[in-house]
Amino acid sequence: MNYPSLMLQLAQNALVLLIAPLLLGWTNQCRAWMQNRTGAGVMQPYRNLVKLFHKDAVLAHNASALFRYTPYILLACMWLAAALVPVLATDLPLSPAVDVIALAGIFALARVFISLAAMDIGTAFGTLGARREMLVGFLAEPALLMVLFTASTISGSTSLITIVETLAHKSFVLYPSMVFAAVAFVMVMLAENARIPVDNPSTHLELTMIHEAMILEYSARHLALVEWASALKLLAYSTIGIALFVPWGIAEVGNWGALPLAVALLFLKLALGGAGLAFIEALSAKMRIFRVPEFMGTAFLLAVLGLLTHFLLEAPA
Amino acid sequence: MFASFGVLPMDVILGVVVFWLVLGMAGLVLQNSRLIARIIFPLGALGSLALAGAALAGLDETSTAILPLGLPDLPFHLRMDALSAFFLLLLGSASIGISVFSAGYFRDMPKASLGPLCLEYHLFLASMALVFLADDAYLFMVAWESMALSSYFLVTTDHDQPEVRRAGFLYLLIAHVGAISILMCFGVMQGGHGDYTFGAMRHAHLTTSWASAVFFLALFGFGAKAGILPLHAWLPEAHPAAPSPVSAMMSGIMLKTAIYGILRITFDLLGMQLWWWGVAALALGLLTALFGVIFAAVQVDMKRLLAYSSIENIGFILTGVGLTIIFHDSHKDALAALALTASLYHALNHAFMKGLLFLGTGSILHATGERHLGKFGGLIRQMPKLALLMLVGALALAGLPPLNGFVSEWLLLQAFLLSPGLPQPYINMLVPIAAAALVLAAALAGYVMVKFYGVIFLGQPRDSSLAKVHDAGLWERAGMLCMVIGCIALGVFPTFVILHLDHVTEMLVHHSLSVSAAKTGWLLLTPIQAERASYGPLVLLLIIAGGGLLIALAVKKLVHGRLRRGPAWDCGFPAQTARMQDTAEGFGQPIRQIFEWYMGVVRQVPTPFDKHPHFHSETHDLLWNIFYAPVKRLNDAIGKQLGKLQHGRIHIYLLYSFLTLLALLAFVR
Amino acid sequence: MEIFWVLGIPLFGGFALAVYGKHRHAPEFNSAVSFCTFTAAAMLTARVITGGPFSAWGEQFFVDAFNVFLVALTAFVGFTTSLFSRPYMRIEQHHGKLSANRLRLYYSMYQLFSFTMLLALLTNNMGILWVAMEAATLTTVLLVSLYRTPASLEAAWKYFILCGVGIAQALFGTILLYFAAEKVLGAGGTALLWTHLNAVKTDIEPTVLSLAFVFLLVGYGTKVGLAPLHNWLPDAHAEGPTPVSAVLSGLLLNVALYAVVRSKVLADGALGTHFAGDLMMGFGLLSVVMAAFFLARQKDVKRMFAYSSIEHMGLMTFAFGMGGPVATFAALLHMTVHSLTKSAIFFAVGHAAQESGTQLMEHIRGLIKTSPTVGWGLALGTLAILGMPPFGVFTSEFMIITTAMHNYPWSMPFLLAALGVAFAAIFGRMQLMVFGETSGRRLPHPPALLPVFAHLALVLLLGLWIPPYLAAWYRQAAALIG
Amino acid sequence: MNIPFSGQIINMCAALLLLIAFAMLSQRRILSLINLFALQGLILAASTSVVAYSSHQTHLYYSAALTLVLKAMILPWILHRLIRKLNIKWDVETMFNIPTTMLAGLGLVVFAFNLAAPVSQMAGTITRSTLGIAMASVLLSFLMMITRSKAVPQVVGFLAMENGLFFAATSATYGMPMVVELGIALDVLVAMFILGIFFFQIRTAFDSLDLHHMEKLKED
Repeated sequence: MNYPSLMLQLAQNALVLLIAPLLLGWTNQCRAWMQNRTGAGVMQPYRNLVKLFHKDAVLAHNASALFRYTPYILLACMWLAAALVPVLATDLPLSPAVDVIALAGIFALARVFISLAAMDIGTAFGTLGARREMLVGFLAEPALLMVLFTASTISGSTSLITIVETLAHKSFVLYPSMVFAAVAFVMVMLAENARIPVDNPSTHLELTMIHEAMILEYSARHLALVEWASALKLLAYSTIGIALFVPWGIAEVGNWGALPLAVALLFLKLALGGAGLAFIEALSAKMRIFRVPEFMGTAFLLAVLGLLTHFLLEAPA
Repeated sequence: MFASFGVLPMDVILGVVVFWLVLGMAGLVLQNSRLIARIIFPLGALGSLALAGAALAGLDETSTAILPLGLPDLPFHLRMDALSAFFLLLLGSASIGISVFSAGYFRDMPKASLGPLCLEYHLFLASMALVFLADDAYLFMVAWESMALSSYFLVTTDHDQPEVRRAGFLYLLIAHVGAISILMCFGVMQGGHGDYTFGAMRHAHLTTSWASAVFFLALFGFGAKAGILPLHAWLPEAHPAAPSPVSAMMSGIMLKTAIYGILRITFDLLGMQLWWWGVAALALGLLTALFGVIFAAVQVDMKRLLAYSSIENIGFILTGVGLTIIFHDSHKDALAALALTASLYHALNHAFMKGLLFLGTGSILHATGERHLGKFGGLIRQMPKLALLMLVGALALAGLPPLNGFVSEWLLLQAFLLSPGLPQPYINMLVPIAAAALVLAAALAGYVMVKFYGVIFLGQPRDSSLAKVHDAGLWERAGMLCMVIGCIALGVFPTFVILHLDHVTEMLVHHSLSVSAAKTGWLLLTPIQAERASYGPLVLLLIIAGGGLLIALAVKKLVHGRLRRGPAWDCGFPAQTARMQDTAEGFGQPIRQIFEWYMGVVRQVPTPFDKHPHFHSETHDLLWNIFYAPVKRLNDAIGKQLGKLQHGRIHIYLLYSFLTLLALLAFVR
Repeated sequence: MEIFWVLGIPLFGGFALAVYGKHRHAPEFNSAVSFCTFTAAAMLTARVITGGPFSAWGEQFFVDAFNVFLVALTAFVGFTTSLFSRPYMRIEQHHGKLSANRLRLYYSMYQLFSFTMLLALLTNNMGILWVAMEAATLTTVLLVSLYRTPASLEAAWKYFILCGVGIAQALFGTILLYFAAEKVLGAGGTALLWTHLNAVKTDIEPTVLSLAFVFLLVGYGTKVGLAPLHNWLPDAHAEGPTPVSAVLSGLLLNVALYAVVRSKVLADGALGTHFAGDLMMGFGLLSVVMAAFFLARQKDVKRMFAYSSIEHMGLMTFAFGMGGPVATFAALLHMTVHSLTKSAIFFAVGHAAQESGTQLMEHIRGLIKTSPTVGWGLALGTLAILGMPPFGVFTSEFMIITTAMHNYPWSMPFLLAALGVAFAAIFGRMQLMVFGETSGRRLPHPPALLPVFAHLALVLLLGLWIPPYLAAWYRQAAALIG
Repeated sequence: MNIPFSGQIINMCAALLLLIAFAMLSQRRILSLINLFALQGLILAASTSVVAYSSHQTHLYYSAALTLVLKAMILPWILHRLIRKLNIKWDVETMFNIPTTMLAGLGLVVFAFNLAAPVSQMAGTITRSTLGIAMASVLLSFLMMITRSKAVPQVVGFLAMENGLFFAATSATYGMPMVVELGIALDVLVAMFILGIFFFQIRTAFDSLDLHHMEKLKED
């Protein structure tokens, strides 16, 4: 790895950390508009973080070390995930350390930790949230992996860089399998980021909450870190989606000239993606918790179908 | 390393075997149980250490020996090649921790039962070592059955509980049926020369039909030991029944002897493999994995849960073996090597992860005397050290990076992903589905582990007696620490491990990953090529740790550190009792709801008018009714019919003899 | 000369004990006589090892590799059983089950019984063989009915009638044999001498000999306990005193099988076909299967192990029927280990039954608690008899199964199903008896466990290492039997 | 066909033996059963001595004498004493009715003759054709033991079977070697004594000699 690519890596690290709340705010704002509300503004997530960081932290009496350290681990995982997805340029020196499977693994790690932390206090809501989160997760993770596998069988590799390079810079081919994959990916993304129709981030009704139920006991800086982590998660998913389905415009190795364009394109794509997400949320209604497995199962099957279609239609003769 | 002293690894290993036997005998004669615990078991651990070292040294060489024992024309043949060396390494390295743990675990056991237990324990170790060393059918069977026998006696240590006796019975019965099938398998393989040395079997050329018979007999026979569907019935019974170190040894090491047997017969003794064997093994493995993990999710007994999870992991390993067979038959040796590496690696990992967790349950049992998950909760506060050690095991078993469980799953998935281009189109279709099933099982493992760890260690204590439990003792913690170190090391330095596994793959499928693994340095694991797939667990660990620290420091610097303690908020609900948390059943309930069709669920639901409403539900194994019950019924029916023949009337007995005589005379005539 | 001692000592002992059997040291005397017999047998063995086979007294007696190891085995087990019966019978007397008179009868009959068995083994004359077998039946009838309870009388009666009739068939077979042989050897003494018959067996008229073999097989087969002629066996084993069950299972069945095999050799020679072998395989397989399924239904512990004896005799018969060096070797080895193991089991079972005061298995519990040695003896013995390595029974079963697998694959399903069923049945019962909460009481006299563990140690040894000269015997005998 | 006079006598005896076997099979009264047994022994002795005379086998004289003493005198005498002591003079109950048994017996005879035909072809003795009859009488006494439901008749059947065997020995071959015959005779005698003891024990245990009482030991 050489000096500029290292710089690039650091730059992306900083960038994702900073713009994550922005994406969240933008998505919420779009949703507000579509629901004919004024909305709190794009910058609201930052304000929330600042507010939370200034509050006094309150811990339950029986909170254990696991509960206190989880937010840091969570944020670190999400940061790593978001930072290693090539969205600006494809020579991220650290990216080889984590391929798509490892990426899914990192998401799983974060999920397990937050669920454990949720169970730590031993409140009714905490365990409820943890159970539901794991329920969603154990169906979402395979679905995500199947989506990624479709891409990696196309590109014959599980490393994100190679995938992006194959999809973006090799001769342009239409992959029908990617259609299935895309649909499945969106469903997984909705579920994993606690969006409607699977979860509703802006409610604290016990019937509906999943993600919120888990973090009920967190306050102040810990809560801030958790929130930031989920924002990063949203960003990471969006960037993965970009890298898989609309990779065009990502700078190739050594081609530094393309970088500004790449940045511009990234913001455009994110904006569109956020808007699309908000659109879907605005259209659909929250579903009962036991519809969720069916929803996720559909996503899983779609992804597998995508993979099969690849073997049927696009298998290298 | 041994050669410099003029000692062959084989000699060291034989020495260790003898040493173990001597230790066992010493345990039988020693009078003081504290002495046995404090001296014999640590010595046994030293033996394991020596064994592991010798096996490591012996990985790259093949040595044979012949003992003047056994049948007159079939003395005991011993052979240590890469395969046996690898499994001996597994045995040695995993049993160190277990023996150290036992030193603490068995300390306050009455002499009357500890003496025999010590003998059986070391006999168990020795016979497993001999299973790996055996190079003729007779010694193999002797070692194999001695292993079953000693473990049976270990399982029935607290035999005054009926369910323990039942477990032991089921265990030894299934093991024996399996052994008979293995015996038949050897009977076929010697191909009519009456020579039962493995050397002869390697050169016997069987027709494809006989070879297939051998493979499936072996799959059945060893499957009975490994707990492959539908021969898994003994596993969830025997593991909870046994003392925890024994469960650790059985689940961590003994199940792998079955894998060893399958590999030995399929790749070493049989000169051939057919792709459809692989398909069969693959399908069986996946079914086993899914079955195991689904049932693990609904268990309420912590050791049963782990036992089912062992079934799942065996399923993983078998899947890898099946994939290896498919690839090897279609001459994709690089992929075969990859799949084989994955399954061997997983075998090694599972020995450490599952060993660790079973040992942990031992400590919990010691502290609380309870196995039912519904009685635990919040143990992390009373047993923080244990909780930390167990957290590593749980995360590893959940298959999370950067721990070891993830590495082998990663390798296996790589093998799946790189499979396209197999000659048989149907397998090409099958592979993605198989991969999907595998991933599903892996993801469910995470669910199971969260349930396991969360219900035991987190939350509020569900039982008042938990308030005054003590943390695990020093010896126990030391034993578990060995396992933890293993989990982390295996997870973070995969390249080194694979470099050693290469000897085995080289021997079995005549190809190894070393070339590709070594190229990009030990930091990155690249089984095929750097651009196809790469994984750097150490980097991952450093980034996560570094990122976490960075954030922590930043928060410390930029933000005030004010912290208050208060009651849990919980949406402002006033009363918080421990009974408001999920029970073990509750946590497994979604899984039970989703997969209800595949398990026999017996529910007892209260009606609205019940004075004391009581909900109870338990999950049964449908396969029992499908496979086992009919056999028993048939057996009883035949016995009943035959019993009628013998009703005590001497005239009828005379008539039998008379008719027999007449029949024979007529026959001669 | 050794032959004289081997036969004379027990005969003398029998009569002496008939007179002095009430003396308080009669048990010790009994053991002493058995010990002398054993030493004489050992000397005989030594002579055969050094000098090879020989015959004595106008060829009336003959010792070769086949019968010498059976003689040694019989003498040894006879000795250990006498050791066992010393405390056992004391306890029975203490429990008031036997009077001094009965004990006198027991001791003298015990010696005469071992005399008849040794005679049957050592004689060269098929007629004397028959006489000895009949005499063995008569002596054991008295032993089986020793308790004089209705059950024991019934058992003895059935034993007597069935075996008597069976043996009568064997006599007819012997007559036919003689009838066929005198054409070749001429009338008079030599026409029944096995060595001579063996020498000229190829010239003997086949049709007659096939008839003769059928009668001999049915006759002696009844005594071996081959299904469906086996019905006397479980009753006799269950109702007689335990030492008698031990020697019945351990020795008498062996001797009967020995007679069958001797006749098979002649039949094979005369017919030149595998006819005799096929018959024996059929009977053997049938016995194994039937016994296995009966095992699961037993309530009485001795009865169960009696069925297990039927199963194992069936296995040996099957192996002898298969023929060939390996199978015959295995069968001979199986004879040895089975009689050692089974008698050891009966020793343990005897004490177990005395401790819990019943032979019903559901009332025998937790032996390991009351007296660990008895418990472990029973557990290990049972596992050994079930063919668990590293015990010797597995060695022979290994050879038998693998040979059958390769020569007669069709027999595999039956054999394996039977073995599995037998394992499940016996093992399940054993577990309940040995483990769990105890129900037993201490014994008035210390139990005799030296025999149990001596036998088990030997069986273990044979599982791991067969002494070369023993292997050499087995090989010679296998060559002899073919 | 012209066979020597002695041969004719022997065939005559054989026919008589067969007749007696049938008579025993059909006999209901126990006393006459024992008398028939004694008669059987007598004829056996006679035929043996004729064989001895015709074939100049001196040792056959001894066995003839032995037979006469043992089977025609001692055993019947013991049996008589037994039934007097046990005072059992009742009629013999049979398991199946007599005609059926007779028919079965007839079948047996045919079977035995067929079986013995090829064998007796090669017999060098003048008494060749009698082997079939001997075999038939053995089988018939076997049948009798099966059909009788009391202890004593069963024993008589057992002894009759012994007689049949003996006849086979003398007729097919000129008798077994002497030592064997002595042994056999000894066994039979001892067996008889033991049976005698048994009758009393059974009688005391079950206060009857009916075998129906002895069906306790079975698989239930």
